[in-house]
Amino acid sequence: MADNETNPVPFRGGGFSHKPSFTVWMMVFVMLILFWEFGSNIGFISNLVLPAPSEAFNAFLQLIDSGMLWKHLRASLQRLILGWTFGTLLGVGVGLLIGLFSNVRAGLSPLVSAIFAIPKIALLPLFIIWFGIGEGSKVATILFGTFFPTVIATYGGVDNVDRSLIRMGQSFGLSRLSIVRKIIIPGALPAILSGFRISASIGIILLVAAEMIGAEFGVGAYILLAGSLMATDQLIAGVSILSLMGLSMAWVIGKVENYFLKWRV
Amino acid sequence: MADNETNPVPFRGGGFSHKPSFTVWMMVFVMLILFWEFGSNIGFISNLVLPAPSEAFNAFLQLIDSGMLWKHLRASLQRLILGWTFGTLLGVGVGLLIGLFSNVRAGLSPLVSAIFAIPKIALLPLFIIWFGIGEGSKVATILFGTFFPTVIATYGGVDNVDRSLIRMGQSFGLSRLSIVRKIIIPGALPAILSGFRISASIGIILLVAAEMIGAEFGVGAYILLAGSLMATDQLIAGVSILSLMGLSMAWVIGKVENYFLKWRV
Amino acid sequence: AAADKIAVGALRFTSHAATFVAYERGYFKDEGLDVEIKFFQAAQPIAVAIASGDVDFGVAPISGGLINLAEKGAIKVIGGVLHEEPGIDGQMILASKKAYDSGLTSPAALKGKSFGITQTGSSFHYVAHKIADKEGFARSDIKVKPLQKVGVIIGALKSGQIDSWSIVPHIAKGLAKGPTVEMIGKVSDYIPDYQVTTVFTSTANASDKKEMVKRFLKAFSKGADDFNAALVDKTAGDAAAEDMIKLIHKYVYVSRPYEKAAPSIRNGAMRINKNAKLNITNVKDQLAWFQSENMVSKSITIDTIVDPTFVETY
Amino acid sequence: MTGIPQSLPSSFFHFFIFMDLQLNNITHAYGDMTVLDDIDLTVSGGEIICIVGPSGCGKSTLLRLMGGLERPDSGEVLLLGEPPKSSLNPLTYIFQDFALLPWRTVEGNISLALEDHPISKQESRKIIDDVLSRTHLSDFKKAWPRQLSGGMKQRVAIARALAVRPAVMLMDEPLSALDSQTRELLMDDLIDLWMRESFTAIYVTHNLQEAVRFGHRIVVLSRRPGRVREIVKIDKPLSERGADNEELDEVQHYLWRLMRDDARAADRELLNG
Amino acid sequence: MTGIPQSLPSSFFHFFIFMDLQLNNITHAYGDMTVLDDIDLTVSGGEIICIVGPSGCGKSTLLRLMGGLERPDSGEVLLLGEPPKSSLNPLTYIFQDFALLPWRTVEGNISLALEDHPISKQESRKIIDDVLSRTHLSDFKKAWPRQLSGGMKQRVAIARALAVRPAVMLMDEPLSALDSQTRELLMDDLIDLWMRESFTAIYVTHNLQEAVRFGHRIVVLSRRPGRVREIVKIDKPLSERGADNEELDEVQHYLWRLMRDDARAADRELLNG
Ligand SMILES: Nc1ncnc2c1ncn2[C@@H]1O[C@H](COP(=O)(O)OP(=O)(O)OP(=O)(O)O)[C@@H](O)[C@H]1O
Ligand SMILES: Nc1ncnc2c1ncn2[C@@H]1O[C@H](COP(=O)(O)OP(=O)(O)OP(=O)(O)O)[C@@H](O)[C@H]1O
Ligand SMILES: [Mg+2]
Ligand SMILES: [Mg+2]
Repeated sequence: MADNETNPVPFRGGGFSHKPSFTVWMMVFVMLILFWEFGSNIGFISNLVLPAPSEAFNAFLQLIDSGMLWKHLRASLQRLILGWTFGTLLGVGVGLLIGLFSNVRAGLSPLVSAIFAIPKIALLPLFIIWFGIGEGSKVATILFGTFFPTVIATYGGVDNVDRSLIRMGQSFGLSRLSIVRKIIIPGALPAILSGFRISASIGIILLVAAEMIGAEFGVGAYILLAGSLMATDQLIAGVSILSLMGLSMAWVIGKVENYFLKWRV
Repeated sequence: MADNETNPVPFRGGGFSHKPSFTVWMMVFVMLILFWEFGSNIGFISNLVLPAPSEAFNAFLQLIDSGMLWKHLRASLQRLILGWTFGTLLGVGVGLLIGLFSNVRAGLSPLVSAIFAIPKIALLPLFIIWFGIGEGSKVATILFGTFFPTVIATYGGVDNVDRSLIRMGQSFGLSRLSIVRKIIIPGALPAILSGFRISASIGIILLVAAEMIGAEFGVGAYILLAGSLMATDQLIAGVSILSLMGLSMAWVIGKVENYFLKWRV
Repeated sequence: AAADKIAVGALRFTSHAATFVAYERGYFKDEGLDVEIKFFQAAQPIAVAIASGDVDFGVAPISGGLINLAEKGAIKVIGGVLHEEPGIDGQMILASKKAYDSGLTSPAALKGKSFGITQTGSSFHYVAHKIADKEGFARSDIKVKPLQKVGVIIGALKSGQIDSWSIVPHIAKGLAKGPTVEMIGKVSDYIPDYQVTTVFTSTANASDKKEMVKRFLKAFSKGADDFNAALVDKTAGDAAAEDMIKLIHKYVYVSRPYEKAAPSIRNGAMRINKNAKLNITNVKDQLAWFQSENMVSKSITIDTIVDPTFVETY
Repeated sequence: MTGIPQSLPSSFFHFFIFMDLQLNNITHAYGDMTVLDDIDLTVSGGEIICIVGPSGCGKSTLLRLMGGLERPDSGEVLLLGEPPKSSLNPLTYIFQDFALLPWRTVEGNISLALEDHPISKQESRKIIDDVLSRTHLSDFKKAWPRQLSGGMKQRVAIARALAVRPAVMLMDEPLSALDSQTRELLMDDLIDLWMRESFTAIYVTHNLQEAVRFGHRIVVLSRRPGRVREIVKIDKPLSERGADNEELDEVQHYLWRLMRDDARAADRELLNG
Repeated sequence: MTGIPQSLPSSFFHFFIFMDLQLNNITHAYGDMTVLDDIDLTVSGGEIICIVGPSGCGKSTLLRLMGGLERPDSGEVLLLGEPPKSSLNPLTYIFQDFALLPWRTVEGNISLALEDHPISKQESRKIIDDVLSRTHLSDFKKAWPRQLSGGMKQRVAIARALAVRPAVMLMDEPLSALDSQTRELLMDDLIDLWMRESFTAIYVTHNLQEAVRFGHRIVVLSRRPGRVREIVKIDKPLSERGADNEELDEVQHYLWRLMRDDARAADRELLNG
């Protein structure tokens, strides 16, 4: 029988799964900041528009000291949470309708593509007429902006649900509602949650657009002011707050994914 | 054997699939326009900010007559196509890396959430410094805006690929590259295409932001100008062009889906 | 010698007409300048583009951003453009019909009312505070509402969501003709000699290419003179006015047919300072206001912002 | 040795009432490939029909038509008699590919079939425990489908079908992924059940031994397009069909020859063009 | 009657070389559930080992360990000898759940296994046509997996495995979804193939008839945790194992009793606690 070479069977499996590593992220983050600080200091990064992180950090500290941070944060978070919650809820609802009913899809899905492409800023005058210059129009801006991507992600997810599982549900005489609740929504959930990641970031971005209209407080208003004053340190501080909000939303959605998608590998 | 009632077996299957219907969409569209025109004429919709569709249509005709439409369109489409193509290509690439490698995910996925949440408008000064006021900064704006949602959609899709198919590929000794190309990408494709729908709309929206910087022609520049001149009829005409672009992109992506996802029911 | 290649940033507004005229009538060429006009949608990016070296000259109001860029040593104000002077229609103060009916009939009644501005630190903001100062109530008693865009403010004013606003005469007159807006005062009563916009360039240009800057200002002033003669003083006759409007229509309201655009251009014409002279007194006042509002550093002096060596200042 | 566990509530399968199923001239095609051609069949209440036939001849398709999951291109499927009140889902499937929801545990997959009915939580828990113990899955109540072996998945599918007290069972190779002794146990279980409750069943299988053990009549389908080639009736009562039964062996061999001839004909056709 | 179609290129399976597989003290657990306990087994080159055992006892897991798709918690799997050059994928699986790519046609699913190798287009087409005709799927070359019946999917999985000329085949119930005559045909096919090429095979099945027909040795696993309960050696050469063979029947009955006793013990355990 040929030769006597003995080898363990080569391992071919494994991989394609993830262990979260906080250290790697911290390393990347710290390296980026150091590179930026260093670049700013040696003038490699022009100080004209991108101040050193230390300067931005000082602006941030000032913001805390002045006690304004909490006011800005509170105002923005309230708008964000309201707008995003209703936007995604409505979006999932309409996305399900589009995913489930041929006629709704035919009528609404082009409309979604058409309206999604309209810049919110162009709609601001309309929003003011409809929702006033108070909180209404700000929440509406975010609601509008998060609604459309959620619709698209949701009906994409519904389209991808295994039809044989739906047939199974039908064979057990499950009501249409049950099929939607127990088969279609869980099956589309990975796509919906992925859509949430996107809409969360869009919602945060839109804080700036939303707070263009008559906002006294809010991170977006703070950024707008910093921008119009070309106060780049404040601008970066404000933008960092948005980034942190983005990170936190992503972290929360990650936890939600871990919980709801634990059935996956 | 009980009674003699004879019934056909009730049909429980079917449904949950789609026939596209152009008529339904046209009906919805025409009804909307009629409602709007009617509302404007009886004053139910304030003419202050939302002119009647007929007025907007006149502005559109003027745009054609003046020969400017093609100039605007050409400029915008060029930016959009360049920015979107590179944005999504890069996005799919980075999304795959995040989906495939634990370390890349740990390092980059928080970064994506953090940077995605930064409003492009806040970055415009940076873009001017880095990419100048020519086409560079405009394309970069769109590239940046379409990159992030694509990354998120892509790695969401990769996460959702059936691991048992990957094991099969490994058992046949497929190279990692082959597994990615032949198993992971096709498996994630529905999610990626759904992400394309979102990023296409975002790209179109960002035309306006992009053309804030030194743009002579472009639909976004036209809208900005109309906005600053309070020419609502032109504003609506410009916005409709964006809508049409959104519709066309959605239509193209629909065709691509039909082709690449024909294996689904 | 080969002409100097320079880029001028502009918005498609009548207030930038001097640039267009100088360009169209070859005044720049006469001065040996090969000008390329770069269009922007907002004043702020022009300042950034000048700082980055993409553009050489621009026209914009004094703003917090401009001052801060100047502080960083990137740009210098070198002359004045739009200016309010007694005897000529200037910016007007408007009130919504709703507010008017409930007693807002003069700027003195603005205490406790809302006032539309584009952005915090914009010229509208300055105007609002100057009114408060003169009428003797606290600045915070006027509730300024930043609404970003002129169009948005108009909508908000017409629908009564804000009580008041100030704006250039041709827009103000148009609005006051309608049933929803009333005129209640003039800005010039509160800010005499208001230096509305200025012309500026990069610090490098101002210090190293003084001669080129002078040539630019010369051509620019010539364009301004033509414009003033044709549309502001109307001393050049109807034909010249017509020609001027046609020239400007190449750049402004381009997407509208001439017949519709002409009245807007005609009514929107405001005086452009002769020889780009600069009311440095008012600029100082504006700087002081920015400093009092903590929007720019208290240590900035007028010399940081303005290079007064090119034009007459007063 | 096996049979129904003693703990089974005695009322559990009490109200089975016979339902007849009648297929008239069923023809069905996918695209231009005819899959079923003119099938006529009457299944009386309480009868077990086994369907055997070559792979791809249309057995699963026939079951789908009978269960109302697809509509035949022509012909009709009729149901005679009222479904019994006690049955939660008169026509119940066991799918060839199991069709388990990956996001529900074993328990959750079974309760899926119960949740739409007005059953108390407690009762439903009782039913689930019962069907799980009958399929020897009690230890895996909380397991996800991905943690199950092939056979265990199939047993979950069986358990789910049993949970809804079907009046007519449509079983698509329900024991194919199971080892012989588990199969034997579940088969005995089914036969015991049938003897007490006489449900109607259409049982698709490719195991002829199973077919002769379980079927009152065995329908042999031809190659695609599936036609009824022969219906073999076995008169021996189910209770008397132990292992090593001469008569049954003979039927089995007869069926085997029948099908082999079909296969040979196919091969010959293939060779001749 | 069937065997390999005449059109098969004679050189096709020429270069099989024996590869030995050796399992030492394999133990494996998922969470705290031990699935395989101290398995020792040597598979000589050219030998066919059948593995039988109750559902969920760890057969598929054992195959995964042998194929290097999972790493055992303790113990080692060794490979003796060089894989033959002609083999495209020395250790090849047939998966219990088929594992077909839904976005590739039948043809595409098979070519997947070939594309990573330096084979000309033409040759690859030839291989695909050959394996499809051997599994009677030539008509379904362009069909999507969702258009196939259960048995047809399984045959695609077999065809794909055959296409890569394996030196060691790891087959997880490869014929379970097939009707008896198709199974018989494919079995004959495999035996013919083995007689010419003597590949090594680990064949998991729950069909004892198949096991005694095909295995040189039959490994009986106990209930979970899977231990080697007994290894039954059958000396009769494969070529002489026709149907109706007394000796084989006896082995089969012996195996059956062995497994039934295991099952009974399980039941007793269940009753007593
Ligand atoms: N959705 C479908 N679209 C197209 N063809 C289909 C579809 N479903 C089944 N078929 C075809 O119909 C034929 C019969 O399929 P069916 O699943 O009924 O076979 P079967 O008798 O159950 O086979 P098996 O014993 O292998 O499960 C097959 O040739 C299959 O290719
Ligand atoms: N990924 C997994 N995670 C947790 N448990 C698993 C996993 N895979 C298998 N198991 C468990 O390991 C045991 C053995 O599974 P395996 O698939 O090897 O059984 P099998 O012998 O192939 O059974 P069958 O004949 O039913 O296919 C089962 O109890 C199963 O629940
Ligand atoms: Mg079938
Ligand atoms: Mg298994």
